[in-house]
Amino acid sequence: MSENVAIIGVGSTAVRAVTPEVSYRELTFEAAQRAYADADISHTEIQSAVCCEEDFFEGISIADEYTPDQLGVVLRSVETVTGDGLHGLAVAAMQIQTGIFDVVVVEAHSKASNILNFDHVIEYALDPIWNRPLGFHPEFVAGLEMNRFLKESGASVEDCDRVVAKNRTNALANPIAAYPARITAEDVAQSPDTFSPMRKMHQARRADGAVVLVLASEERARKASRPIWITGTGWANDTPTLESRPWGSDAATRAAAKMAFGEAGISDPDKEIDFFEVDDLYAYRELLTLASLGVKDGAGKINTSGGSIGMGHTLDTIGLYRVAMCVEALRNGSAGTALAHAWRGVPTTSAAVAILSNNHG
Amino acid sequence: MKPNFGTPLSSADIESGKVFSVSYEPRLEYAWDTGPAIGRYLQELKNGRLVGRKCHKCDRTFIPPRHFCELCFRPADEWVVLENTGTVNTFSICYVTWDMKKLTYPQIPAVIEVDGASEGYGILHLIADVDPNEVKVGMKVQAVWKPAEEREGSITDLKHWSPLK
Amino acid sequence: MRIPADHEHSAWKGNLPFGSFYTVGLAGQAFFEALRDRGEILGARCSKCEWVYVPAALFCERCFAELKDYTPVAHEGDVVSFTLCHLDLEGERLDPPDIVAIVRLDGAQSVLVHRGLGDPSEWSIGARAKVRLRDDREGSILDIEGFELI
Amino acid sequence: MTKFVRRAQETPPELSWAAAKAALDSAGMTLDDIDCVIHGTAPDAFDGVHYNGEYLAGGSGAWGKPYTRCYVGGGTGVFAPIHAWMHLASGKFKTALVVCEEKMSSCQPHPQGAFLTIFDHTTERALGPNLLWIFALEQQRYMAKHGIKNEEIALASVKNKRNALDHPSAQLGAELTVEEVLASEVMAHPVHRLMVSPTSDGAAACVMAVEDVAKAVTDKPAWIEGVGWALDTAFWTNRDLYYPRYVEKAAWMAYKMAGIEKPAEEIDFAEPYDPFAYKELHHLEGLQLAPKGQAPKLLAEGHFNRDGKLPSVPSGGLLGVGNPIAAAGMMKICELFWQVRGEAGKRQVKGGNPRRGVAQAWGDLMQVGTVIVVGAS
Repeated sequence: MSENVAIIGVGSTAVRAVTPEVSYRELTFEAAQRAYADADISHTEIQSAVCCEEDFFEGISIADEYTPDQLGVVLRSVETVTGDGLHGLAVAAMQIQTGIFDVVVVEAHSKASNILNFDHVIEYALDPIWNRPLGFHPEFVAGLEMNRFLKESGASVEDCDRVVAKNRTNALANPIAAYPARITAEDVAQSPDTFSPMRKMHQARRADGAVVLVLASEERARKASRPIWITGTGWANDTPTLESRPWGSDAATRAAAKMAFGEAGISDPDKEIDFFEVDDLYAYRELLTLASLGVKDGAGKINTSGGSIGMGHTLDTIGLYRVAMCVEALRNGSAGTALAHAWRGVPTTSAAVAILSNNHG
Repeated sequence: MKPNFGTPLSSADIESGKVFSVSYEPRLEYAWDTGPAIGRYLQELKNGRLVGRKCHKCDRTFIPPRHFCELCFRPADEWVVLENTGTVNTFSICYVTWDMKKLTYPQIPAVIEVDGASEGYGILHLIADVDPNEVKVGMKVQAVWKPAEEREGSITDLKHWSPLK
Repeated sequence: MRIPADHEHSAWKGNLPFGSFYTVGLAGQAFFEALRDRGEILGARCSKCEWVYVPAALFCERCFAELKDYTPVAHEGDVVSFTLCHLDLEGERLDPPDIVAIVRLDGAQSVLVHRGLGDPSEWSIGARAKVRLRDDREGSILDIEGFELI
Repeated sequence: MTKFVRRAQETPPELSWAAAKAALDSAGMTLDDIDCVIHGTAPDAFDGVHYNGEYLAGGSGAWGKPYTRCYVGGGTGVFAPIHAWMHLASGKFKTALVVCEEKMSSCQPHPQGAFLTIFDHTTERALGPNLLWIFALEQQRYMAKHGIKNEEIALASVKNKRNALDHPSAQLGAELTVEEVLASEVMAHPVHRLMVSPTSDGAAACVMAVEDVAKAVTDKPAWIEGVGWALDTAFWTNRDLYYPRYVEKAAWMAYKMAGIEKPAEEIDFAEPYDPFAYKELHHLEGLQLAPKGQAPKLLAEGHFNRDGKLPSVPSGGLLGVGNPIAAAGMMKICELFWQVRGEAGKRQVKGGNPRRGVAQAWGDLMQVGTVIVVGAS
């Protein structure tokens, strides 16, 4: 990167299936207060904010209206990106690299529990002319991709069962995870078919939560107690159409990884990265993501937090929870270089990657 | 720079079936958690009174109430029961509904600065029981509530505002 | 509507009360005219990218050329993938499940998404399938009834 | 740009492509030359697709490329190139394709109905608010504070609709009088029908590049000299609506970057956001191009005419060209580009040689200001 950027503060709420005691405002306020305390900054020092959200997840048109107050950034530069939090992280880092800001925050939250008919919202994302009139449950898209991926890769449904057992079990050690469970692959194999070959337990369950990150320029980060450096970011889209995508591979993640690895100077992720927090909205996606990242030996390094299957599917906050888990591992010494990855879910082909490290350059 | 696209269609193009189309009714339904501040606000509307929150640090009393002060960025300190009266900050006389249907009798939306809140702090609401031509910026108004048994914890429990008598 | 969640917490219930009306676009218009009037599945060829889009598209996503070479593709092709949908849009279980298939029609590079017809247990990736059309076509993707295995 | 029309036959991705392709052609570039893609559109209620940014990716040229969709409500059209500027000024990319699209006609029963859902779901929507309310409330406050008459405001409609007669994409160019504007029906007092921009379908796009690429592609690039944006509190009923302080904040951010100290003297022409007639005047004041409350007087004196000292909305604006929200903001950026290159034809200001122009958009709950200063080579 042309100018080094660090994460100097992380704040998150616990991930929970429901959060009836708070609105999105108080939920985000909690994450922001934690982040600013972690960074040891006042809200007055923040020059800009990047928020990540979608109108129909919020139930608000032009939902960016309601972003500044709970971040303490009234009358400052605030923008909204309809992307995962990792897209927001990349945008915030670029803002700092332009030289106009020293301190920028990134925010995303999920009040998934407030959406009464989530499947209808996702249905509304299907192409209105070609796909939506067919009237299927929209997650057929994941079923198609899983089936094709298994065929091309040689991975099995049992491999996917094992991903679920691993991530749910990993979540037992994560105090902010919503869905920890002591289960085995055999338990997963018993769960009902949904979008065959997919089973119900292969799908991450939705949850509420908020994350705020404080990013700073190198000069400002040097004054912070525990900066974690963003050594590479990458993001990319494949075609939005169902008709023209490859189906058995994830071109968006491959392109995003290539960009991030290039920036971070990584040529062999197996050797150079020791901690991976990657997309697992569906169990097969963890396997597909690792293949797309070029990771061959992931034993003990993949989604030790529990991933989205163990922690919860927090809409566009997924990527920021991945980053929060990476930062924790880097700070406590259990990792030297970490990778966070997110995919935005069906029917999108939108992926982002960030490489984080205790050191830079 | 003569544009090549942006092909205009008339209603006849659609109605005659000349141009193919698809209609769809999305189901986008929510139950938004109110949280402590707006939850209490609604509950007090059911009780027939307006409440605000006060931040001791900046000494502001704000309505709609928030759990935290967005300027000091700290939890707000106390609830304040506001007056039943206020001042018209600005208003309109509107002849169409939200979906552009014509109204025979216009609505009078307004920002009402509520007495007891900090100066200039108001809420969006409606003015009624008045000749629209009589409404002025700066006019004093009072809240007119629905009967207690009809109130349900909604901003419409406050029926409207009318000139202070 | 305010709904008390329990004695202390409440939620406000509401919806986004609008509908949507979509024109099918310039390429869609050509596609549906061919489908309705001639029973053809229209593709659009990008000669530079050697890629035939089905359904026909106005532009090539890869090189951004305007596509003007519209030609029908075959009604038969390979099953690229399929899934059995055990849930409907309301989350209710379906028995038998819906079959959703993507089929690469001969002559096309992209796939067509539609309902799979017949016995779910007979479907497999790599099988051959063909389009079944409705007789009463009106210019919609539903003018195609689905794919049947050959 | 596409034409701006009431209802377009093209789908949203087709409109996006049409504008993006025209922008690439005008730069003599192809998709292979583009490093990253930015889309601006808001809200999703218009195109009628959830994850609308994803839906529009292919039509925007994002296949296989880094792509984000940004939005700040109505401010999006001028913000999208700011978002693109970050991509380039960070050193990360050399070229960006910026596309803005809106197809409002998809929204039923009336596009304006979508605006109910911009209001607070719990404390405001039950009152049945519409977009006219907030404009009328703001205009009333502006008029009351300064003692401005509606005749003075109607003149902005007359000027912009007349200017739009010379714009090839325009939906509503017209030769009108102040009397005709005030004789049009009252929608929401003090707002009359001819003071309101139409709902529209359309798209607009531009290509941005870092200095060395720009100089290689053209001998007269339009330079981005300054950018600024600011978002005010969502609690809009706690603010005095008579003055857009968020526009002032955004403007000074952009002016400082551009080295401008006396904007009214150093800027040659302006494209302030004009979805309603008074907004142009309101925004000229926020942009520091007229003293508070003085924009109506300067308008009446001809100051903001195409041949005036500081031409404002020479394009014809949202009132005349049309208002496919984000695309309308981008249309203003296109106008800056054509004006500083001396390519604006009959719309040209300053004898074809303006040194520098400013474009601005506004949005959300009367809350956001987005500002770009563009200079000639």
